[in-house]
Amino acid sequence: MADPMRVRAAENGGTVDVKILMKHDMESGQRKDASGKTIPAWFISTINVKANGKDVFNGQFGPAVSKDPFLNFKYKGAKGDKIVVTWNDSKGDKRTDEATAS
Amino acid sequence: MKTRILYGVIIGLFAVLQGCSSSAKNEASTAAAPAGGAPTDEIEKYRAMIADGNPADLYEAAGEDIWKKPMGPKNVSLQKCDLGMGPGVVKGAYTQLPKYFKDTNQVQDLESRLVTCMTKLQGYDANEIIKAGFSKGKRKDLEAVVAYVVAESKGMPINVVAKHPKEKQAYQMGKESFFYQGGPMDFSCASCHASNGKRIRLQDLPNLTEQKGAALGWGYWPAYRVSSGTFWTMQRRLNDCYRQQRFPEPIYISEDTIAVSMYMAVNAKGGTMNAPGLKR
Amino acid sequence: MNQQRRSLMKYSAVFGLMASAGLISTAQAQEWNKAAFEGKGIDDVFKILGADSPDKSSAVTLNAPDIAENGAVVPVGITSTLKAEQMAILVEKNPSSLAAQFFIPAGTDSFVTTRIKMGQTSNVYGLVKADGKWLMTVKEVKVTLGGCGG
Amino acid sequence: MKNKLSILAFTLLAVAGTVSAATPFEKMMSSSFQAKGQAGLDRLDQDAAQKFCSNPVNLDGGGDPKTREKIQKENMATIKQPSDGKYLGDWKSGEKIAQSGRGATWSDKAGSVNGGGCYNCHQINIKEVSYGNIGPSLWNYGKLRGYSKEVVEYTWNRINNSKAYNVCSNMPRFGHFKLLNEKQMQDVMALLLDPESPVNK
Repeated sequence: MADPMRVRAAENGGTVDVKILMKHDMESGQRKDASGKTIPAWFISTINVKANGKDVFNGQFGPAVSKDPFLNFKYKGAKGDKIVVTWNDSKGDKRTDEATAS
Repeated sequence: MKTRILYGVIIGLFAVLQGCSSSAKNEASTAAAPAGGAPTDEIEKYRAMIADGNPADLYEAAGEDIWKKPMGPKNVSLQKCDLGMGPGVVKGAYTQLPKYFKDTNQVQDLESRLVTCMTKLQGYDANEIIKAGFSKGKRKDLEAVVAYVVAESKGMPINVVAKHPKEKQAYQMGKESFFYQGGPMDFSCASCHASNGKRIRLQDLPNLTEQKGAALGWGYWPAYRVSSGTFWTMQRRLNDCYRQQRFPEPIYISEDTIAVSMYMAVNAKGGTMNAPGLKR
Repeated sequence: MNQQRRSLMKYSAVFGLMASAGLISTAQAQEWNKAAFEGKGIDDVFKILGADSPDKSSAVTLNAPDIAENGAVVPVGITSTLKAEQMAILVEKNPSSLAAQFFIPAGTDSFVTTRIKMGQTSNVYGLVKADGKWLMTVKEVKVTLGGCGG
Repeated sequence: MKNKLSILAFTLLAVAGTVSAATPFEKMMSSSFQAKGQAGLDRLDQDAAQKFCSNPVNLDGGGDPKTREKIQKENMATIKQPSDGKYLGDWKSGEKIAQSGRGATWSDKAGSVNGGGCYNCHQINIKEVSYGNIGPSLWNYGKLRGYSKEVVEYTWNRINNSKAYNVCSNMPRFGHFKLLNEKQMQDVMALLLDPESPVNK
């Protein structure tokens, strides 16, 4: 199973600043292993963020997003908002984590 | 296929409407960075940009779970592990390591101490951890615990002292090792880390023989290493230094690696522990 | 009279579309845009995104370093003074140009930051779709060789 | 005869004595490393220069001047001039060698081609912004120093064995330890001393 994310969400002046770190190798498909064989691409492809059940952000990644991806965005919200982050990767693995806006 | 095209058309329409109805909002936009600064200044800017959101966070979280979870042949957690401030005390413990431990009659760094705890408390085989290789087997768990323990000293002053005779000896031998030249390139640690204002390519080389430089070195490791996308403990940092020095491989938690750590940490006393850092 | 009727019809038709569009845009946002991510070269990706040749605009800001110490992690942010519906980051010299695409609902700021990989020094494009139109800004990011192993 | 034997016995004892009396430092060094890949434990054995320069007081021109002189002379004697008499090769290849810092680590394949790693420590072509400063800038190397026989030979020697001039120079002995082969050194020479090299523009 995939490792948990770190989700931080801080409200300031009606805007919630969301910072997400995901644990994922984001294998580019460009690298070769010791024996010279190409390591197949394997990466988070979609990410969805909901606040209190409503979409506040949708993202799509290609294999060129860095290992252990970082994402920062802001939405109009309030302290106490329940934020749910879900990612899906190119092999069908997925992970959901939650945080509360502080 | 047909539905896809239809979606496209509909979305296009929606987008137009959406754009019309929503008022353009003035989000503070960041000015484009002025071009043409000195490369080293630009690198500083780059580092500042990635400072927030250090993936070492992910290791810290995992490490805290591992610390608290009963594991190993004896199925106990590490919560009774004595890192030098008494069993289970994590806060600030890293600021005082390496140090002499009476129960093992040795100077130990954080990693060798964790091996002791994993062996004595949890019943793991020390040799297995030592031979595992970085990011592998039980060593991987240990590395995450390092991230957790180190983060619990973040922002605190480095306070490593050589008081016990074994600590003094470790410091002296660490210093001697630091200046020990060998290998086909005649390198020692001192080749790169014994004067001020030096760099390799664009990477600044802290002068580890002085307090200021030692604090910059010791105070920012362990770190998440961008180039390998992995959290590197101090043992791994030293391992790769020796690799680049063209030396044979230092054995994990060997006496030399702990002595060199002692030398750096004592020199860094009074500096701030900023680790886990984020490095190239 | 005729005029009125026509506009009313238009209104209701559009209204209906809008309602369903809300759902559909979510579907689009959550279904990985394979064609775009596999597009080779900037122009190819522009076309797939429906951007053709987007205009350069001062309303779009790309926040990226002049020099990246390591190509494995290049911080890239896009902001816009316009209300963005979508944003995209493209790297001209990467094997696949599109690095990431974002869908920004109403109520979410025209602001995103992430980190990308770059194989070499290249132009990086920040694209913003606002009012149904793609706009862009471009900046060269130098990827340096670093460390002893160079 | 008896006398000779006792001397021999004494010598043997003395040798045995030094072996068993390894200092704590020596014990630490011998117990802390393991051979890996091409990096064997013999890499910890020091020659005269390495031993001398492991003492911090001898760095930066300190220490006994006679020992310094002696070691420098020994190193000078190891330098071979190019077998084909040519000092300058291809500067384009030299630039590549200067860029690459690979080679001789335990993770490099034994026998693979090494780089010179010159940019790690030197500015060379100013177009490369990522350069180190442990060594001096080599930009306009030939243009500033001229292309005389003396300059050419000095440069060749310095690349081959920098310790011939400064026993505790930080620069690796590329010829002495066969880090670069003769052709590679000729190419690096051209980067610095070919008037057509961008370094001299």
